[in-house]
Amino acid sequence: MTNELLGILFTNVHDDLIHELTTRRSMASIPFGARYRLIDFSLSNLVNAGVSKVGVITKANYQSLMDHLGSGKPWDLDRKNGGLYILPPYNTSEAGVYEGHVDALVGIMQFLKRSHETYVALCDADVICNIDLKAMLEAHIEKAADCTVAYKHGILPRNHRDLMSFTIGENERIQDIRLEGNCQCERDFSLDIMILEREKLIDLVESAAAYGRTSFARDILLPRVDSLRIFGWKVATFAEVIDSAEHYVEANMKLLDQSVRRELFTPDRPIYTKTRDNMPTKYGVDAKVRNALIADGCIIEGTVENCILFREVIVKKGAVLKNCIVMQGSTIGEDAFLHYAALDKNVVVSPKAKLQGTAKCNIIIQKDAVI
Amino acid sequence: MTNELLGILFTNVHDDLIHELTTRRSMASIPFGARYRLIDFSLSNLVNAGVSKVGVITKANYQSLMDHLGSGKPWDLDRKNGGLYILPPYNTSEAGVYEGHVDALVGIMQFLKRSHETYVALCDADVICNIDLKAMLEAHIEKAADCTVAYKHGILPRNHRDLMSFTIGENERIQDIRLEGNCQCERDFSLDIMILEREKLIDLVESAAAYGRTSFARDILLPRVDSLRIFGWKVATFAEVIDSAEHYVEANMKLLDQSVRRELFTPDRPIYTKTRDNMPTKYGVDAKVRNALIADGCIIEGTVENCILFREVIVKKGAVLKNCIVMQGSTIGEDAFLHYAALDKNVVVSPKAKLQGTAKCNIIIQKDAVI
Amino acid sequence: MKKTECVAMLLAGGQGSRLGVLTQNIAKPAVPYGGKYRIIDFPLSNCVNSGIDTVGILTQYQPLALNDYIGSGKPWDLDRANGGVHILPPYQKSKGGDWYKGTANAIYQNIPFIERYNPDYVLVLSGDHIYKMDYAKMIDHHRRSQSDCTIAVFEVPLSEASRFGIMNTREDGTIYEFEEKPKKPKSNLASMGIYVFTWTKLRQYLCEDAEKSNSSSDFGKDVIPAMLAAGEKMSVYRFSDYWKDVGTIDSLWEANLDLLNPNVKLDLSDPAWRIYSRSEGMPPQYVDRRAVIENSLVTDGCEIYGEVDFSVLFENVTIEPGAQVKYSLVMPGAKISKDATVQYAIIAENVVVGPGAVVGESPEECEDLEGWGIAVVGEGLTVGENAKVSAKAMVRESVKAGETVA
Amino acid sequence: MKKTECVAMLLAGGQGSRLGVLTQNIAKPAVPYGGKYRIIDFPLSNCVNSGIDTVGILTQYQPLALNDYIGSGKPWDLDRANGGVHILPPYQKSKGGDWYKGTANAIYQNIPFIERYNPDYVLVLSGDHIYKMDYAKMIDHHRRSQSDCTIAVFEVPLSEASRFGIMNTREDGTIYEFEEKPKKPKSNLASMGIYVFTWTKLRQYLCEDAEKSNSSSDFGKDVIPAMLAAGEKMSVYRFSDYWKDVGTIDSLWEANLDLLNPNVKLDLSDPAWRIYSRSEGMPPQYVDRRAVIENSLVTDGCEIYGEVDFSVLFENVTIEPGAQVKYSLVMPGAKISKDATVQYAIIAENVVVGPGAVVGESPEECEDLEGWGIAVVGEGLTVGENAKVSAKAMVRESVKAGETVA
Repeated sequence: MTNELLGILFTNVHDDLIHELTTRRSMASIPFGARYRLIDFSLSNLVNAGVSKVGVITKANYQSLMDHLGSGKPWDLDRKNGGLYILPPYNTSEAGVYEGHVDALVGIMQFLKRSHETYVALCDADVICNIDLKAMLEAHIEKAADCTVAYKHGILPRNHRDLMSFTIGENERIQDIRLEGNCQCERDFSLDIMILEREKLIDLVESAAAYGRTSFARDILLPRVDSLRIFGWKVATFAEVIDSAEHYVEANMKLLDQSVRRELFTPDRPIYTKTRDNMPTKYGVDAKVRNALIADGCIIEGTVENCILFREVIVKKGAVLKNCIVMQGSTIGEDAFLHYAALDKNVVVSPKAKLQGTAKCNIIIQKDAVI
Repeated sequence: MTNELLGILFTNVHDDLIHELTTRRSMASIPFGARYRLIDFSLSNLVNAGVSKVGVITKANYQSLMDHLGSGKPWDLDRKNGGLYILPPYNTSEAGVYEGHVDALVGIMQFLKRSHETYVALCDADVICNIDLKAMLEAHIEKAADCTVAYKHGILPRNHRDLMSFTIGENERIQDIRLEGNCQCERDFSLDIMILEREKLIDLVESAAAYGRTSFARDILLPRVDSLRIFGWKVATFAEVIDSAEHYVEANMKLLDQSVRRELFTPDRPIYTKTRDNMPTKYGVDAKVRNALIADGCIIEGTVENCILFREVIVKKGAVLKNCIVMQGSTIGEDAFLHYAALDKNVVVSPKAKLQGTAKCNIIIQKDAVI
Repeated sequence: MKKTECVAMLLAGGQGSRLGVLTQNIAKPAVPYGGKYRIIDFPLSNCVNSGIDTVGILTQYQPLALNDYIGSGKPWDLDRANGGVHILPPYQKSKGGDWYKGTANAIYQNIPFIERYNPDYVLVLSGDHIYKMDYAKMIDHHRRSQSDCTIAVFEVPLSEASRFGIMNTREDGTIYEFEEKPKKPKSNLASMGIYVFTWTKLRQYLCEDAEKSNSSSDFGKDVIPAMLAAGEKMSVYRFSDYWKDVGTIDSLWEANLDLLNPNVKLDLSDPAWRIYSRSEGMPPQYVDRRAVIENSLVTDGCEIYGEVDFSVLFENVTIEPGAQVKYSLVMPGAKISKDATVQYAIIAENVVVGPGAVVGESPEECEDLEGWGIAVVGEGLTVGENAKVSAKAMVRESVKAGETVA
Repeated sequence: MKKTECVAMLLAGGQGSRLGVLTQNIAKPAVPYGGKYRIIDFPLSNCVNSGIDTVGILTQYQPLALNDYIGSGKPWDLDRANGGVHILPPYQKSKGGDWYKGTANAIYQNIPFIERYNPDYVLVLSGDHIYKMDYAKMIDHHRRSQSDCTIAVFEVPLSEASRFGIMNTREDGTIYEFEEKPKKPKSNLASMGIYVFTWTKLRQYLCEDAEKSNSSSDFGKDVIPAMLAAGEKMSVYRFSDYWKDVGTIDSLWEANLDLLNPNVKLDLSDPAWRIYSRSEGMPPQYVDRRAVIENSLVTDGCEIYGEVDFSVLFENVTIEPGAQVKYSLVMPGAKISKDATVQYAIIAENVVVGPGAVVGESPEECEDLEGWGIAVVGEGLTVGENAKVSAKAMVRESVKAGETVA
């Protein structure tokens, strides 16, 4: 199994939907869940299924992503054969920056053609879930599917122009595909994780490209819903497709729920991320922490409630944090008060400063800001 | 010493001078010397001096370079801390592709500022030599230099607009810098390998950038030849700055000279490259090989004279190769005859085909061509 | 082969029998410390941070956990193409093989390993101490003083000096006498068991020692005295930061709780001197609404629903609602069930303390203060519901529900 | 810990004493082969190519060279975060330690290592053979036939069968009898020493074997017969590609020259089944104007000024002008000086054959054909100017100029 599946990650998906956090990074490298970046979830899904070769398609703004991935060690992808391949936009001196997924795949056609794996898993890096891709591949093979798409039942994410929703028939065969944009209705919708045979994928992409098509969903799958054997793979555990800054905050907060954590962090399929060798988090004599998800390397001497604290966050004496997300390296000064705020990396909050947002509208503070 | 020196490599230097080989790669990834790429020499120089953190500045066409570098294992740069940093052009969504070395350094200013090393070695990847950078750093420190530049005595390379030639004074202090373009005269000229203090470099680059300057040589060093303590570091061993396709062929052929090989391949400072796990080269019953440098993985059944054969080259029975450079994976059919030809990767020469160039003008055959 | 200036040899062979049940299945250097570390992380991280990238680890006793923990050396950035970390167990030669007789013999048997790197100096370390030290400075001191051997020393209170190996020095820092646990110590400079040797000298003395059939082949007992007797230049290198032997239950417990003491100079959060460790892709720690945590260290994978005070919790520890943990170490994977109490105790890896059970006693409530001490529950054991483990107990077998173990 | 389907255990403990001087300082699996390989590269590469990424290497004898060669496992892509390659020497437990008694005992002592990965199957390999084999297919065969143990077998000529361990099978491929070197063999299926075991079964028999004080704890002698006697399901897996034991000087020489024989099915250039090895940043090979090379393998770092015919030259070999090398193996770093002749010989690592010296004899020119054989010069030795080494000589000490060694 190990060498049958090639992973392809799209990392600049919907960067615009969450522009507050993507000025200096791509969607894939947005911090999430106290110690992760979004890409960690799709990358770990691939690695946990035994995938040892992953192409990471980058478009713009990928310095932070490359810093995060490094040589691939945390995911055991620092391989001599296979491992991580960063696939930047400028493939040849003539090529430009690509538009849709089809363009992106055309840009890496050489990589696809030179690979030896029988199957390819295509994953968007804005999806947070922990799924058994090995079982999904087994189902794909068993059903002799042309394409198997992971889906979930729920309210359609907003703003995703090309997100597919499905009518699922017997034996999980997909009978109908719709692209419903902003309908906000309950549907079986795609998690943009799909498996195809590599050669099939190459065929489909090349013929679409020949006609100038750019969308994988609209131009490749939708018109072929009858002629191709497209199957669904239902994900009943926690799965979120980030569609906005508010939703990003919401999705983070869901991790405070034990049952969500059990689904996302399973011991047999760990989520890997870059290690930072922080010391354990230190709780001071006056620390008051309730309902919080906290990474290593923090020093907490104040009050923290309903919060997500990333690594190396310092909460000084008397500071109060409620319903906040605080990213790596931020410091909250003494007696500061933060309510419904999301702080990007390395923010410094001065003593006694006060930030108050609402549940519907979190205040988002940009990286390196001093408040 | 190990952690005192940061390496910075410029990989898209003078790509245009050797356009026959840079359509699909950058200068740094041009094959050289039977089993290397140009970048291997500067990278090995850094690694052999104990450097464990190297920033590789890329501009365009760097897919082939990234494939070559991979996770950095062959150079022992697959580090958890430090190691290889590929620094692509799009640092933020606003920044564009850079022009000269100063621009390039401005583009990686964050990387420079966040590093902890006291010194920086700047190296252009179109220079082939094996020098003791550790000794050069020690001299730099001992002389309290602001900048130490490796130089060689010889005919100035052509076409290098910004290449510095020097008047060297007592104790190797540089007294005068000239930019002589195409003079073709004998000079002490820069090998574009230099050492500065990291903080000094940051200062110099930031002030040059503020005035819109782009050339490190013309705009930073030349005007400061008196105010800065600039020292030379003489390289008396083999050192070539590639300036044209003809010179590239010439430089390759120089390796057939034992004394050149002794200077370039010293056991205490090995040149590392990507391993390919080829079997040893097989010489057939009818092989006739004279004066040739040959990589592993070849199968030779014909005649090879005064040639450089890269890995996995097949020379069939009756084929005759004289004064040729044949890159990885090319096959020379039976009874073919090649004289003064340079074949890029994966060229197929049909049986009985004939290619004849001259010593002054080698025929250059592009990658993947079938002849 | 390229030259390596200094090779470090880490003596990790000892059983550490004074740690009792904690070292029944693992070598002492593999004992957990500080929430996410193992003792060996300290010398290893010190090596990496000092620029020493060639380390031999001499093992003999129960090396499996250590082998597995070190692996290819990635977590310490010691998975190098040249050098890197190597586990060196005893081996058989064509004329038969021997177990390592003493610390010096372990190095002696690995002379071929050292010679591969052609070093100027060999740094000999032990895997028994918690400290941060820049070995590069010590090597520099050795080089500049042109010593044959430099020994790191730590000033101990003179009253305690008779428990240590004591160096008696001249004014210039050279050693004229070494006394192992002297009854009447003449100085308070205790050997830290950290030696820098000029390799050619060490090699000579190791070979001479190997010829002596009556030698115990120990650095402190044999090699150092022999070098002194022969008049080699031996110097001390003074060290005055935090340094603690964690060879006993009490010292292990103390050294952990030292991390909670703001007056103790051991900062593990310094980005310029990180202590590396292997960690395994665990989720962040979760602190429940009902939890109370004060003055404690908690790390990845922990889920805290109960109360934690003045304690160090290691990876993947669960503290259930109503459970209380005070003045204790709870090692990786352990679970303290609801309403249980753990106090003045060390709970080893993967232990389950059942509901309502009580492990350890506070000195105040202990009737027999003479008999008071830290309670220890060994790896993988279960303490049954409402069972009781007394102060100073060393639990080697699971405790049934309701039982009391003294 | 994640589950691993199959863990490979590679028995690399043997001295390989029939290789004489070649294994004086290194274990047999570390013996050079094929220009740039060591014997152990074959089972290791087979593992990686078969998708097995967890390998334990059981060492006992002279493991230093092997340790150093394997290192972190990078060259084989076995420097993994989970699994990867681990060297497993004997170790001491809290109740004392033992050297490995036999092959089965070596596995028995490492049960805790295997259990960490919770495997379904354990693949037992030896480090003595040159072959390319997809173990995944064998494991698949084991799984589908629901065997407890599957043994790879190779058809040998019936006339030679009495030199091997022979499997007598039923029609369905199950084994009913195992005979070690039978005088009257009933079948020609020879065991290749490659076993797949269902781990729970193997574990049971290893533990039972460990209880028997009179057992030699060997797979072939004890464990396999015990399993057969108990009626466990044992099957053969037939293999018919190239497979060669390189346990003697003659077979090592032959197996190397097999690479030059177009009729031998051992292709080391197949990109889909690469044989990995450690190589050290050497320059390309150089062939001088005066050189003549025919029908030979030559690799990185070699400089050839003389004549080479039907030979395998390893890394960094120098053949000076006028020197002749025929029907020989010249191992890494050796130098054949000007006008010397090396024929029908194995020149070990870093040997210097002096000017005009002659090593080995061709069978045609040998007076005593009975006494003819491959000449061997041991590692690091010098054969002096104009010295002579006769056919079949095994040179263990440097030969002085002008001397003749028989």
